[in-house]
Amino acid sequence: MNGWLAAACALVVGGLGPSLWGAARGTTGRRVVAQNMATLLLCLVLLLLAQGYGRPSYTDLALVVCVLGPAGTLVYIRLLGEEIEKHPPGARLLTPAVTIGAPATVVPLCVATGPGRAMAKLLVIGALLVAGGLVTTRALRRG
Amino acid sequence: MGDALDDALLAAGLLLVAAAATAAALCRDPARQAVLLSLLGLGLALLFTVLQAPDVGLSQLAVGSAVTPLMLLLTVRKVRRRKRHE
Amino acid sequence: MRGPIRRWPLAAGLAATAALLVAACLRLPHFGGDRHPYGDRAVRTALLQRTANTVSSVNFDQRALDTLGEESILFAAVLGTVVLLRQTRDEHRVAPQPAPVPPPLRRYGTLALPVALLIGLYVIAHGQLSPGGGFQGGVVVATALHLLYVAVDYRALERIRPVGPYELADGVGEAAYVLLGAAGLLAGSAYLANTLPHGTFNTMASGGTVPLLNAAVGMEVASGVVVLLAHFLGQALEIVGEEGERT
Amino acid sequence: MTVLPYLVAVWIFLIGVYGMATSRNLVHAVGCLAVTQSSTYVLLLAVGYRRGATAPVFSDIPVGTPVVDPVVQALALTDVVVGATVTALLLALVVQTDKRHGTVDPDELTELKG
Repeated sequence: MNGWLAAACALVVGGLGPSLWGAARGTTGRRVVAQNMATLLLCLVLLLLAQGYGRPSYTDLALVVCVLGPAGTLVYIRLLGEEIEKHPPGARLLTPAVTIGAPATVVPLCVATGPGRAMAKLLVIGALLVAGGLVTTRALRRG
Repeated sequence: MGDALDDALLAAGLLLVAAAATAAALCRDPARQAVLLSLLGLGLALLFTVLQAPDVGLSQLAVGSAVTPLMLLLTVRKVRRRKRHE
Repeated sequence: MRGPIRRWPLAAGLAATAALLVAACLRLPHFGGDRHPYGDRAVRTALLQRTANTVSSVNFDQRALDTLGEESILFAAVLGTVVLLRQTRDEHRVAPQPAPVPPPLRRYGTLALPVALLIGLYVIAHGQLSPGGGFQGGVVVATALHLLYVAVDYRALERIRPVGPYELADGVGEAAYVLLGAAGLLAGSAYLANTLPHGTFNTMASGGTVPLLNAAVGMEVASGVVVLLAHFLGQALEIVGEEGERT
Repeated sequence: MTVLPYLVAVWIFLIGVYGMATSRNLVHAVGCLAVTQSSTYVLLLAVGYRRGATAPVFSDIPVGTPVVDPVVQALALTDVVVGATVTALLLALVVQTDKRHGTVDPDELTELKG
């Protein structure tokens, strides 16, 4: 039984699925919040999959998501700002997802990999994820 | 046991992509459709990773997460701007 | 044809296509099967050429000519978009109003830009080793530059993005690919043949021409996407018709 | 599980075509074309999958490990890039159509011609 893959599977079913549901209905603001949540969760899932498959090279995908995901959300905020401002979305789940979810995934992975280049990469991804998540959440609240 | 988990991940990825594609095709407002298309892109990237194709997943992520939505939304804005003037 | 009249032919067409496709699916080799004759040969060749990333080896070595075709499609698409979105005589440019950006977002944008740029270059440079390559990295580089638009300001983006040099770089990337192919001919082998020494397996200097072609593609894709987005941005934010539409 | 991936590809193709055919906005139609195109990625990669194998990238696994088919992955990679550029070109055409005719509704455009 591969715990990493099981965790990834649980995050897909319990996290990405509901995010898609959120992105498919409601106001534009809520949809963008769901998109932001999905990029965060996908990044965590990709990290877990890289560990679960025993393929450190797969972490490059997470590295790309953790910068391009927030960039995508910022695109929506910049170009749909007026629509989002009309009905400011609640983004209550985002902050805990970022501040708890990211460390809760990255720290066990760091322990499993041990010190070295791979761990440095993981920490960079974690830092970028938290920074990007916090900034986009704040920008979404302001609309 | 590992096999069952692989199957579960594959099935989850496939169903997520199918659902995202359906939602994106049926959403009539282009701006909201752009949000769903980026969700479809994320789902595809997950599916490609599970299908052991990280190269393809990476290009899907690169293209789908910011560049395509930006082009779609800029087109929407251009069209709306002209509409508003009429 | 409109409304319900159009629905019936569409439903019939979709149902027929669905039936054919499903019938075809049932006859396809089963999902997850063990017979991949082409794949096995491609892997063997890639290892002979000492390229760790087999997909890059297929794209830039074994089937490099196909990639030249793809490159040309990309080049042509960028060219077509530039022509379609150019500013016509009855249009003029109006500088867009600066958008209010909160300082933390501005700081994030200026800090994330170099990081994203580095990630893009890393993805291009490691194309022969780990997942990635010129296409993926090139798009990441282009997206990184546009962080300036989404997180700082459009005018900040314009400052680092004079479109002319990027158009030139797009052409140079395409030309570099073609010329690297000709190097194969000069070396007395076929066009786009991998004539360089193959290097040591699983190091940066491996794969012969693969990293060079990757760099050429990365340059073309990055500048091509920048040019594409520059024209879309210009149309959506700056260019107004004679009726004087406003932002 | 032996045919599910292929059926998902078929479904994505059909729903994309349905969206395009019933679209009332050309920008939406271009989005639906992107959906339709993603069915080809799923189909290609499903054909190349090998159960229990891993990615054909030997930077972090020993040579000789069973790997999935790299040829279809190279094809799908090309497909993704071409798909994005086609989207860009079509969107540019939509902007032009809007300038020339003042509408992006395919039905209204047909009426203009006829």
